[in-house]
Amino acid sequence: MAKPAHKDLIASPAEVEQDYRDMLFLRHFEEKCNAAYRAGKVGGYLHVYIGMEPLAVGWLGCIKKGYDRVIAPYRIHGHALTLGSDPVKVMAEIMGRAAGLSHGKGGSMHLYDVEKGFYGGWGIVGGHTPIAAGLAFADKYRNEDRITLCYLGDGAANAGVFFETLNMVGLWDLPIIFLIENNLFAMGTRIEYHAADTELWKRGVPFGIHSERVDGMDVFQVKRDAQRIIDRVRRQQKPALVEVMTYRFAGHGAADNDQSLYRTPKEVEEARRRDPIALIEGFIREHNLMTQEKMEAIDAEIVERVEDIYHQADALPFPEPGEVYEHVYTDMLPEEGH
Amino acid sequence: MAKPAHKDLIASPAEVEQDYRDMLFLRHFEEKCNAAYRAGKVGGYLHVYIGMEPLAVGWLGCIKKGYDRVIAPYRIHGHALTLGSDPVKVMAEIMGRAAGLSHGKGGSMHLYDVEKGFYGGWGIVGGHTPIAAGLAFADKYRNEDRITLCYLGDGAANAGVFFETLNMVGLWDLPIIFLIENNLFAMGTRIEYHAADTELWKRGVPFGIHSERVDGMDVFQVKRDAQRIIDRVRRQQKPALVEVMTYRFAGHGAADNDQSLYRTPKEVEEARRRDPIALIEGFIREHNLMTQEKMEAIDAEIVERVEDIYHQADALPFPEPGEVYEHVYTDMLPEEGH
Amino acid sequence: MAATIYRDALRQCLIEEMERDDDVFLIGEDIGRYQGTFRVTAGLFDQFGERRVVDTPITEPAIVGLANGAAMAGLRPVVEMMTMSFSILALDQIINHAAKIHYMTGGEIKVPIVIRGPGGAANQLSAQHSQSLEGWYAHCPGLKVVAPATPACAYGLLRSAIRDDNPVIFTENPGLYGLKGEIPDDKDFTIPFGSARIAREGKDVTLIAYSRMVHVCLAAAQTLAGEGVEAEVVDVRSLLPLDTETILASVRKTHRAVVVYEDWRSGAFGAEIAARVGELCFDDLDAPVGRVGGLNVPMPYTRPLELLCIPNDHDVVDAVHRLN
Amino acid sequence: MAATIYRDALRQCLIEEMERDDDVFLIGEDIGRYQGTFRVTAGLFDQFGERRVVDTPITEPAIVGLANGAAMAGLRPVVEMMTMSFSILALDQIINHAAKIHYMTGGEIKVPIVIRGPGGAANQLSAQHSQSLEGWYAHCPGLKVVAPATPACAYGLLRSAIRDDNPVIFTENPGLYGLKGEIPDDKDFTIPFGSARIAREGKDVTLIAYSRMVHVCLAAAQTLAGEGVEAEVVDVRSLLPLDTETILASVRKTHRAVVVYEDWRSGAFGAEIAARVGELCFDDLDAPVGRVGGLNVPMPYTRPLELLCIPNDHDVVDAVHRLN
Ligand SMILES: Cc1ncc(C[n+]2csc(CCOP(=O)(O)OP(=O)(O)O)c2C)c(N)n1
Ligand SMILES: Cc1ncc(C[n+]2csc(CCOP(=O)(O)OP(=O)(O)O)c2C)c(N)n1
Ligand SMILES: [Mg+2]
Ligand SMILES: [Mg+2]
Repeated sequence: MAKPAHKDLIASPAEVEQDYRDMLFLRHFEEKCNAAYRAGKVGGYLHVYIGMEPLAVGWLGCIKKGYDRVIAPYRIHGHALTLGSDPVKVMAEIMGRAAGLSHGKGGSMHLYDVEKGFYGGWGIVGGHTPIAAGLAFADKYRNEDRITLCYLGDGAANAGVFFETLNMVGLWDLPIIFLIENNLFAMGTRIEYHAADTELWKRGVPFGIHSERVDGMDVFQVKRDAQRIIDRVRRQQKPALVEVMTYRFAGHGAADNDQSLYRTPKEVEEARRRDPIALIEGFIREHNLMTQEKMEAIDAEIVERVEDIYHQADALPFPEPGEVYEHVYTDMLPEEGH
Repeated sequence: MAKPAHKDLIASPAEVEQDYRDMLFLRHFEEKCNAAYRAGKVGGYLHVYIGMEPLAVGWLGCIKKGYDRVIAPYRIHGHALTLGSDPVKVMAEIMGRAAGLSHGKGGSMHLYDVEKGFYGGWGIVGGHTPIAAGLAFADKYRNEDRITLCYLGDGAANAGVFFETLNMVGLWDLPIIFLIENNLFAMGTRIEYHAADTELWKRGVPFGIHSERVDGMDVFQVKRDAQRIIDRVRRQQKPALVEVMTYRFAGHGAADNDQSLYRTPKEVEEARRRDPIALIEGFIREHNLMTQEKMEAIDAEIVERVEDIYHQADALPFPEPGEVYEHVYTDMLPEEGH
Repeated sequence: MAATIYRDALRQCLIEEMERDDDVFLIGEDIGRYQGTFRVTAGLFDQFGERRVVDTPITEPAIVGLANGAAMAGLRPVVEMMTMSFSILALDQIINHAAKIHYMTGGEIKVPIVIRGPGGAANQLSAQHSQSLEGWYAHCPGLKVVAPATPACAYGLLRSAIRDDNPVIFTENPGLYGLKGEIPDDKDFTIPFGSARIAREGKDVTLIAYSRMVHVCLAAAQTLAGEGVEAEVVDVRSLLPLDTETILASVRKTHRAVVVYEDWRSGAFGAEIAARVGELCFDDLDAPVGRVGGLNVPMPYTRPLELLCIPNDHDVVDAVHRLN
Repeated sequence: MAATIYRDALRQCLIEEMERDDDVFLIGEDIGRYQGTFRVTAGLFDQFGERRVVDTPITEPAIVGLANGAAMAGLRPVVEMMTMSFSILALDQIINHAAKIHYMTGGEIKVPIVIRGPGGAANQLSAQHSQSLEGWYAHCPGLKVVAPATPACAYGLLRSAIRDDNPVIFTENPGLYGLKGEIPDDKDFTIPFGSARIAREGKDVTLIAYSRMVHVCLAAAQTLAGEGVEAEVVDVRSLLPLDTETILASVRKTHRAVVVYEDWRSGAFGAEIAARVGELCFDDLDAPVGRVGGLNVPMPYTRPLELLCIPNDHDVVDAVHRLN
């Protein structure tokens, strides 16, 4: 059995275990998605969150789940799962099944679960940022103390509409956090080739928005920063912009199969040293919170759970042909036929 | 006769007179345009530069005219005239005549004169800013030491595409100056209601762009700042952003006839104290550079010149019907008819 | 029934819907303190305050995007585009987002947003400010698109639009704002989408139009009546959904049809109407379906050329003559 | 003649034009170091360097805007849109600027810009990445719009586009990049805009299509031939300008026509073609002009539904059967 936590422990052993499990679950879920893609069970674009787990587990651990609003681009399995969406429905959506979160119509990029406060799920880089402001606008309009947490990529942080949105949220004091997932790449383009100044946190400054850069690899540090900033935004009812430094260990999408075009193995190697799973495992070992066996057992348990999710999803049927016309409108069908 | 210039004079008497004449010419030209609009001789949108003359006369006095490139939004009579476009052609365009700068197809908002380095003339707020970057891109591509001077309004400084453009010019070191004509209003919206932070110069900072705020009312001060910044950009081959503080004494456009909706007479009164024409007249008087009679004679001469321009333009014919199909393409006609 | 003008019919509907439902709010450039460029929102800022009449920066993409988000959270934004030409900047939010959200979410999220403003030419506003975009929008599944021609239609369709749970593109026309007409004294008066209106009955030829061109067709019908030709004028009103049945019924009666629109002639939504009539009334037609559209050129500034570009009643009469 | 695939025909043309003219440069997202999402620009960064193969931030409005400006200054930018769906973000620069500049300047300024990239559906890319926009573009005076179906057409039309002094929208299709075909050994080989191609001769019915749908029509023609029906397939190639004459000549011969396109059925450019045929071949037609288009829905992700949305050869054969 693991020894009791040290005095200087920044999280309780139970919390550490939960974070470990949550991040490991995302990791294995994503690996399974990639495998399913290679097996031809998933189509379209598939973007996994491997290496970025603390941004979901850490930040979403600090909001009021199911009350606050969360919105993110297309690399979003981790967000849906962490917010509590049924993982079978998530996997089913990725596999295009009728029982998927979006009835098979959205796919990997378009997951939504309003009950859990999750607003998707967007394929146009930067396009969801004003939508996020609109969610926050509605809360301010109704005088509710929700906050909106909007994730976006470093590449998306160049999009014009994002700046227009920053101006609006600054002008109108909307309770929103823009969280830039700076994983150093926009597809195959390194940040040095897409951003005039690679310190993206600065972009909130001309709009009077509280802006800072924080770490995204050490889940405990992530949670401390997250809680501080979330509390501030809720209390002040003013926006914030946070650049979270992370790294994408996988390719951009499942079809990105020549990463040597934009990075070196050495660089990945180096980044791997701060792999969030490795970091938390190191922490667990350092503080003697679990035995190696326990860690392996947890890992095996999660692998099995993911396998089970996959098989449950794979047993679900595809939509019926007639469903193609449903949900174009809330109240009518489009004109049918070719 | 005016006394010789004082020792501390920042410009030669001849220069002062020229600046005075140039600004007065713009002032009277614009007043004539407004009168022509009221007389039904001009249609569409008409935006005059009254109060903003030093931005044209001062800044364009410091570039290499006919070599450097200038591009501006729709409040542009002053730019075309100062760059040396034939004023009869400018007036003719505003009046929709075939011999106008754009053959009557553009109107007040769409003046162009490539020979003079003037690239228009644009009606979509912010839309010309990436085009400006493209002009500068071409010069860098060809290794020519031209600079591009791009004017835009304070309202335009919120447009997403402007930020995308700032990122690009910062990233690629393009030799361009963005000159924000901060006249404190975007149509009927005060800057406090449209900009999260009213210090617009800050917007270049996150892109590593040299950015500053300067005065736009005292033409001599304007020229000193302009020369310094233009020299810097040409020398360094890097972009700059300048917020020039000015004021629009006229309505937004000729059809804006209730300015009480967005400003008080007192405020206008106050701004009038720094009316650029009043300032230079004060300077002339203070330094005894001209007699009152000479100033009045110059004024009368320019009024007459503008009248003459107007009458010449008004004598010109409208385009022939067949011209409607010309210039859609360089090499073919569109399908004709209704 | 009360006499009013088109602009005020819109305004009255906005007021009534805002009074009825706190979730309805207005957002756009210069709509509040400045009272709106075409004065459709005059007085509303004073009446409802800055919470519900929101003046914005000149950033159409973010305006529509924010409205999309607010609608997703249950509000009912009515967005003013100062002119529909500026909606081009927001097309990503309209086409890639608003029109697709309900579908992509498998029906989970609704986007009850209205985007309204003037389309088409005004008076010498030049190429960048004079475009008719209703055809682009009417091509996109997920949107509803209307283009009312009278104060009553404006009044009834705007209410339907605001109460609709789907994104609605509501096209006005600068030339209509001053048009007089009667509107019902009924704060629940709505006109269902997808119902065309017979603006004038006739038996000899069907003129099919929407928005301001309905009045051009009515003027043409007047002239034609002088020649003994009785034209039926079908006011389409709603482009998506389109009331194909009413159009076809008229053509089956008259055996001749001309579609009239201000948009560029080639590739406009009028082509869709013409294609449908041609396909579905093949055996009823005594002549090919005629079309009258705007000239295929960017709008020129100078008035003589601008007037050439916009179809008028003579062009319609000529087109009817050509059917024979 | 050399055998190649569609993607490489494009690539070869780009290389040859860049070698010929230093003013030609490429700009777009991930086209350089990353070799291009669909590998059309593979190797070009190494060959021409970052001056002429420009990797950009993900900012379509500024990319096209910058290219417009560069073109105004005399360069000849070839812009890649990663997918045409993203060109929606740049529509203001394309429609309000590129298409109108020559006109608004009274002929003073030219904008020799090419905007190319895949339109239409690929494989489960969902609603926001699967749109056909050629119809919107073909509606806009000031643009030229092409949609080649074969490697040779891609090769010849791209060269015409690059050498053209007007803005050209060059629509590819994800399903065509691997298509094999022959291209001429001629570094000056061009295909003039506005010339349609008879992809297959026939006397019984005319199938009118462009881009990938040409191959769908050819497959349908094969089936129909088995039934004794000889279909003529007209590959429109260039939507604006449109070679109406070739289309009409074919219909006058066959007396029947079906227009086939992947874009949403209602309001597409295919409606324009159908309307023209209906109007100008009124007395030649033995049956109404048929149309086969994509379903009027945002593109669903799941493969079974996606496949339903895209017209296939069976749909075309059915439409021909319905003509009788
Ligand atoms: C407007 C637009 N342009 C291009 C694309 C294609 N695209 C999809 S993801 C991507 C890179 C985005 O990078 P980043 O924002 O850093 O997010 P990350 O993938 O690193 O999480 C690109 C170019 C798109 N989806 N939308
Ligand atoms: C994209 C777009 N939206 C709206 C307009 C309408 N409009 C024209 S000028 C203007 C105000 C612009 O203000 P600013 O940029 O400060 O320039 P100024 O008129 O003060 O010189 C507006 C809203 C437009 N032309 N383009
Ligand atoms: Mg990234
Ligand atoms: Mg201003």
